[in-house]
Amino acid sequence: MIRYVGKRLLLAVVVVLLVTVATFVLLHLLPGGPARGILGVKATQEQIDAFNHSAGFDQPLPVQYWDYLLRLLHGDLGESYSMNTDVTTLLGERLPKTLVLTATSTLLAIVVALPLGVWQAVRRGGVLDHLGTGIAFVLYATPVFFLSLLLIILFSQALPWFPAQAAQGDTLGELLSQPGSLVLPVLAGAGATVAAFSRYMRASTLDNLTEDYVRTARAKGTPERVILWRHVWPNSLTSVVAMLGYYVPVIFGGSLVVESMFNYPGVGLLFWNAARNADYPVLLGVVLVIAIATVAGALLADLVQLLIDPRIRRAGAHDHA
Amino acid sequence: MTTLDPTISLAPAPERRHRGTLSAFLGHRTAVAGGILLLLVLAFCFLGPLLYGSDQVHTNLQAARLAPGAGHPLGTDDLGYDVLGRLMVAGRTSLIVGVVAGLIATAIGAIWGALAGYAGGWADAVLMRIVDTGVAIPALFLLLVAATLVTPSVWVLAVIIGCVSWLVPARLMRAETVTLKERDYVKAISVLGAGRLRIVFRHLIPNAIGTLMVNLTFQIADAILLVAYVSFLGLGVPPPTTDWGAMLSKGITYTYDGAWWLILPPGIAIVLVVCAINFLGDGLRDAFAVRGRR
Amino acid sequence: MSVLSIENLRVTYGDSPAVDNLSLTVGKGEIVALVGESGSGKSTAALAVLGLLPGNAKVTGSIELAGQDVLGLRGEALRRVRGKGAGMVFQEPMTALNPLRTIGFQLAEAIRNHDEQPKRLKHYRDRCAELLDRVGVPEPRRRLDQYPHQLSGGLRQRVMIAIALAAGPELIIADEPTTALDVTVQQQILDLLRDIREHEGTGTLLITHNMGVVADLADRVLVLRQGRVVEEAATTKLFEHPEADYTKQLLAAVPLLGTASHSEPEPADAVLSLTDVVVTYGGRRVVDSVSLHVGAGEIVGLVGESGSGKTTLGNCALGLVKPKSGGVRVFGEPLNGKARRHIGAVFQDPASSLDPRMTVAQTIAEPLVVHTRQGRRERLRRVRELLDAVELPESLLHRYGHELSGGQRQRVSLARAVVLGPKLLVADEPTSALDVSVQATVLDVLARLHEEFGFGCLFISHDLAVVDRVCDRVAVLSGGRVVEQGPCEQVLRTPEHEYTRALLLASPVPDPARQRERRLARAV
Amino acid sequence: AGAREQHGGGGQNEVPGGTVRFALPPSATPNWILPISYPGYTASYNSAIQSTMYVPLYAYDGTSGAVAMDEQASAAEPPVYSADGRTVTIRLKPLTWSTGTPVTTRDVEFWFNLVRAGKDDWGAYTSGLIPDNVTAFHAVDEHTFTLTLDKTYNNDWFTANQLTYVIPLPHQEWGDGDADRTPEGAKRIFDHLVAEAKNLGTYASNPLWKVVDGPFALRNFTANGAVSLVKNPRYTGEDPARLDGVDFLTFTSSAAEYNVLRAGGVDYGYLPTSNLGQQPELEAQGYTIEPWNGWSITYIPYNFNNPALGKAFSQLYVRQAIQHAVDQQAISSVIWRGTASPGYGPVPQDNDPQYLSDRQKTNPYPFDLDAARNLLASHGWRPGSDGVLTCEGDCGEGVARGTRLEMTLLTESGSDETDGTMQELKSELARIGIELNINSQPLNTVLATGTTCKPEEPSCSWQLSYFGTQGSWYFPAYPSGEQLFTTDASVNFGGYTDAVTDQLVSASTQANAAQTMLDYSARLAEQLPVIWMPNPPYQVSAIDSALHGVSQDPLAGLQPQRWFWTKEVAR
Ligand SMILES: Nc1ncnc2c1ncn2[C@@H]1O[C@H](COP(=O)(O)OP(=O)(O)OP(=O)(O)O)[C@@H](O)[C@H]1O
Ligand SMILES: Nc1ncnc2c1ncn2[C@@H]1O[C@H](COP(=O)(O)OP(=O)(O)OP(=O)(O)O)[C@@H](O)[C@H]1O
Ligand SMILES: [Mg+2]
Ligand SMILES: [Mg+2]
Repeated sequence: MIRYVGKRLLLAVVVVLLVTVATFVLLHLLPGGPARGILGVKATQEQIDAFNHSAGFDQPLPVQYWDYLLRLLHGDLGESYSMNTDVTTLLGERLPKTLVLTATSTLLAIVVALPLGVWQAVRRGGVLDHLGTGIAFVLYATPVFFLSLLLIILFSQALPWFPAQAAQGDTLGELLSQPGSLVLPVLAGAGATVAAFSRYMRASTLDNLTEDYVRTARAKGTPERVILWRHVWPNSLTSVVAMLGYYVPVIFGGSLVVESMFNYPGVGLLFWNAARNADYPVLLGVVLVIAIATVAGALLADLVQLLIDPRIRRAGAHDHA
Repeated sequence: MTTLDPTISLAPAPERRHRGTLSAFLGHRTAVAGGILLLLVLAFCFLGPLLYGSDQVHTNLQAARLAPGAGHPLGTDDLGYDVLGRLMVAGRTSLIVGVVAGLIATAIGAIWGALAGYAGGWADAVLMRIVDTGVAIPALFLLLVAATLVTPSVWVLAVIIGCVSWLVPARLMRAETVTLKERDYVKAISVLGAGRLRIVFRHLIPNAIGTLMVNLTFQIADAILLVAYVSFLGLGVPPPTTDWGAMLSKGITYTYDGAWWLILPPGIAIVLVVCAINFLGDGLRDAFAVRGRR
Repeated sequence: MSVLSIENLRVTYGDSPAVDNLSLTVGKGEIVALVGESGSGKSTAALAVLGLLPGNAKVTGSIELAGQDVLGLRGEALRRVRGKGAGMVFQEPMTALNPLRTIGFQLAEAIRNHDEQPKRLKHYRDRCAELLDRVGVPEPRRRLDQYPHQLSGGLRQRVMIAIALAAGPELIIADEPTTALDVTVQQQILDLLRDIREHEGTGTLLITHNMGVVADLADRVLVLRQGRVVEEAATTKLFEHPEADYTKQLLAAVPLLGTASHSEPEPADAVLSLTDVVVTYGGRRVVDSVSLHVGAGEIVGLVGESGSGKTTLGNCALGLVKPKSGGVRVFGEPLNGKARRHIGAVFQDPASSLDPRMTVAQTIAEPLVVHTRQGRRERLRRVRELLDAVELPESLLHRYGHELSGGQRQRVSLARAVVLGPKLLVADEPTSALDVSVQATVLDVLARLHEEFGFGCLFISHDLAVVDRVCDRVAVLSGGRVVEQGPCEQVLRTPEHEYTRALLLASPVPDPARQRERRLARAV
Repeated sequence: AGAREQHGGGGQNEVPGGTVRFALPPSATPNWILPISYPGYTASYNSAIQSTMYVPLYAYDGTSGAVAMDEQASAAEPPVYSADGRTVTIRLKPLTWSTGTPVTTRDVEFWFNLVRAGKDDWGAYTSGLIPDNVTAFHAVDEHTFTLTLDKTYNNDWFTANQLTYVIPLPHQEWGDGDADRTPEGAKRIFDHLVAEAKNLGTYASNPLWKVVDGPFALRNFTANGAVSLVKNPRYTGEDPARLDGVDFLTFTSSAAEYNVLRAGGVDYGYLPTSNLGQQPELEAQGYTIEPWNGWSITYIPYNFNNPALGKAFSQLYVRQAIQHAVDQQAISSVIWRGTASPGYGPVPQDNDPQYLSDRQKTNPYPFDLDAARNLLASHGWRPGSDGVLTCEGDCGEGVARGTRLEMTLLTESGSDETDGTMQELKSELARIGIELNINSQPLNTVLATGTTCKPEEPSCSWQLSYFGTQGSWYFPAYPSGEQLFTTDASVNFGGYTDAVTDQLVSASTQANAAQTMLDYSARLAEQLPVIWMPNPPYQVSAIDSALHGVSQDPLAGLQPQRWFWTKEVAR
């Protein structure tokens, strides 16, 4: 088991490195470089050259990458070109916010969607199953920006229940001091996720309901409720958990829109602005964080599966790439 | 030595898979409804302009932002384009990009996943680490880079989105391949010395077609949403081409003006089509899932 | 007094009846066997007894269990009958147990479900350990904390039986309780069931298609065909004087050990020679310096229990597994592309041996496509010839694999294997998934093809009787080693190795009298 | 223009104190506090905030109704130029630093020393201009000094475009004795200050930034850009703050800002033009809606060096035809909903009574598709099978036969108004046989791509570029064209060259003849070095109706010290 975890960690590092290489190469495909955008229309050619020199852009790409890696090893993610702050600070400030947002909405999605999926599976083919499916699909099909706007109009303006923006302020404490202000962003973030998760859970539960062990449990006189929650539920969960790990980038993608709609300065928006301003250090920093989060998510999902499922716990060494 | 009369041989009744698939699909009412709806939308987008002509090439600022009324059943937008006609041409973009991107993603993913799964060992590890890497890089970033390098025409956008979203089918196909390659028929044919490509293309991919088809529908739906998203971020197709996502994201800035005709038509169109495709996929899944039919 | 009485039971899925007008009683302490081929409705009948049929089944008639009419029961009342009125043992012990729950949990739950005052599961620990002990599970306390995957198939099946016994039912329904097990383990389970009958006095409804098992265990037999009872009789009587034609055919199709006669094999060049082959998985020697030769035109059987390495060895011969050491020579050379042209393979599972996306014609023609430049027409001609050789009608030519029966599929696989006129055929349990009657046809076809093409054949099976019938020579594999090899005459009649003897004794023969003798022999 | 100014002056019932919540532009975060601008940190809101804390030598703004010197907000009396124009004498007003020490000539010298030493790192540096063109600094007394210039300059230009950069800095607190009088010492101090300014997290606590001489002082400054100013109680000038403080709010998008605005969470915000239809509702809610015009022009440069079309662009008649196809009125009134104003030449069309020539004012090339068609047709352009004009005759020097008028416009993405404008342009050009392909990219990419180039370079493939969603070019107070349209000017991206223009521009900065600016305006309105486009507002503001004293400065500055409430705000 330790070997298994070790191997997974090693692979994770490989993937993260690959991500930095890919990002680095892609960044340098962008035309022109960041100088003009950062320095503005009024910058002179000398200023631009000086900027490029100080940022190391006049070096060959492999050298630049190597320097980047060296700095990374020292925990130095570089300085934002446009924000006058080092990337570590920026991430340190915004990452917790995004985590709060995404974690809450994912948690909400899980809490709502998984039981919903089970319930739909049990009532398969019934009116409520169809209704659930319909709602799930409509939620899934509604672009996040549209959903956000609808939520604001409905629950902030027509019915002034919640503020239209998240609590401002630099610290998590300030943010959390007004939990009401998180309601709409969290709902907007959870919409599509609820839909997707409930579908997965429904399918997984349906599969498990036809398993032989369910028949065995019935044959020994186990009440249906017990069968559902103590037998089927953990089994269906294993397959859904595997998928959750890879959902990190998707959730992150949605958070960009939510952040921009609800005035929630998080990593998603940081990333988007950095991408448009070619603020390489920030971009690389965020991509790195997301890559680590994704890999960690997958790893976590594997570990959770390892905990739920005794078969993997022992076999362990299996490679499921 | 006795041989039983073959007519009384009681081997398990053959599963009637094909016929079963169609009838299972047709029995899935929502799936059929989804299919019909999709056909209607296709007709609307591709045949509609033949019946309902409107200038979707030139702006007409004199007739901008007209509320629905005579001449413009759904009003006009901020550049004077007729919204109903615009909905048709925008739908073409969304649908073409969705379908082409879905096909591309599924094709790349299927081949990649099948090769990885069948090769196993090192090749598998390398190919799948590449997939993991792709998953971990935000698609948005890839889109941004791509959109900066090439001007996104409808087809270019389709290719870009396809190339960004092949990862899921690749994983799916690999998983499928790993189980399929243990099937005896694959073993039997590889014992004979059939080449890898033959096995991948003649045996593995065709047998995963059910999974791939289902995934394809979801890919299409996702691609349509992704187009909307990309347009919202301003990376979409250049004007005067447009798509539902662009119409919607532009329209919602007029929300407070009460210009519902700029918001609801594209919004509903997206939701409707994505739902229809999902229902279709759901039906297909049930139709292909032999197990679920028991 | 009967613990179960079924009258005029009729079950239909859709519009075809799966069980038609079945009447049956099981008395206290009686073992009633329900036999018949696959699809004859055995399981359906068994499931009906506990109301476990899927929603699309329509049931009429009456089933009286423990004094209640099961068909009238719903919800809580039905739940109470399940496990208490009758305990159930299913065929596949791996999937029948929840992989995520400990044995203790699953066993305790079975007790608790029928406890008047349900307590927390851990209170039932002692009782669980007792039960496990009863069904012969060693170290019962330790097992309680283990998961199904940590037990062998035999132990799992014992756990299933313990679960069935947990609530103290009057009746045990065992649906093919031994089909997935090795012969030696099968014998132990059968002994256990008999023991339980003797000591607890429960009635048993035994479902099987193995006539040997019936002969070993049952008091009374019902032969089912297409949902209908074709014959019902006491066991001895049935085997001595079967009345229905169908029963006769069924009995005749069962291969019997020691009935085949073998001609001396002619010495020939080896088409396959394995010398000191070693295969390891993760350091474990799965095949341990095995040497084995198959001469041209010779059929060599490979027998042994599950996990003994038969398939692995076969895969070595086919080049699907690379041995760690030792030599694999085909036609006197190391395996190479040219040699592959002359190798054919047939595998166990008919369901997966044909590509579901290919027609019969395409399947049989595939080796021709890979290895020859023959034109379409020529290929078709060849395919027709082979279809003929495996005795399939031409009308099947354009069917898909799934539109065939299991026996037909295996014959198509055979045709594919021999289409290039191989010199070596490796057959890995080609008939073990088939019914006896179907098995008989396939084996006949194999024999005929062998006559026609004269290939050397490595025939893997766990059924000694089948090997005896088909092979010239046999090698017995145990734990990855060949413990004995030689002509069938010799190895299967006068075995030298103890393991071979045990195997032979454990294979049930469809003859109640001989089974009794053998039982006594084992007991000594 | 600047019309909100003097909203009733003191006539209203002023409620002293209170704070104002001011919305910063979307995604904008103030990130520089040192009043010496630094490359990359030159956004207008940085200097707007700085100038409330550090009083510049001369402030120019639009509070008087036109762009002009704001004496009240300046640290010195108007400069006095010598007759030969080579010497300027300046007298400081009696301001004091918040530490109590007075602002003296030494503080001005300190600025010169630092900027001279660190000019390569100074964001506003242009070789040959300030501080290079000041050859000597001479302190007459505590409050009076003279500057010696390297040559004669137009006085207006020099005051407005050069002296405005000068900001007295607290020598006592920031300096190190007379160390700044040596270049090494000055460089060391400059680097030290820059290093401190790069530490944004410490702005609110660093004692350096507590020393101010302006009407406001810093209270809070977070990495997220949320800045709070408080009234500086030790301010001794003539322009004290009437509010207690100003809070600058940051927003992730204009949609987010608007939602908050509607909820009443902003006192001085803005709205996307698409929401202008909401004006009545917002007014009912107590906001006044008012576009904030910039001291700017907006245009699309032609790339005269483009190998495919550069020669065609060089033909005046081609540029005239294209300009005739731009329906500025419609774009301004429909797409910008009346908030943008048509622009016909190189000086700001609004706010300007002084530099705008009649030629530019009256639009030499009004929207007229027939005129455009005729111009092209009469020079040998004929429509091809797809309707796109192809050169089939003598189309002018260097224009090859077979040249097609198909061009690509690189444009800034992210704005519906810009997208609409470009579509409209495409549509009108199509009507005269010119095919315009639109390539939208992030502003950064547009700027990085559409730069000065030589025809043989691959980077010269761009043809037209637009970066004017908020105006292409913001002028300093004096709207001359030395950076824009002279032959080697740094921002002359398209490589426009015209000897007459060069001469007019240098005259406008060096001679004291007002006429040169007018000539320059007329010349370029006719010559069309770029496509003149409607000039969008800096923003469309929504201001709480009880907030008075606001003037929307075309130079994008803020004078929050003059704002005051006429209602109680409890915050
Ligand atoms: N859920 C179901 N839906 C439809 N038909 C079914 C279902 N279950 C079984 N059948 C059909 O009913 C018939 C009897 O099936 P059953 O499982 O009882 O046979 P069996 O005798 O147990 O066979 P085996 O030996 O293969 O287990 C078969 O033809 C089978 O295909
Ligand atoms: N790919 C593999 N990885 C690890 N162990 C394996 C693998 N394949 C087989 N084994 C192990 O090797 C041993 C021999 O397996 P093999 O399949 O050859 O047995 P067998 O005699 O064919 O059994 P059966 O009758 O069940 O088919 C078993 O213990 C099995 O668990
Ligand atoms: Mg059965
Ligand atoms: Mg095997």
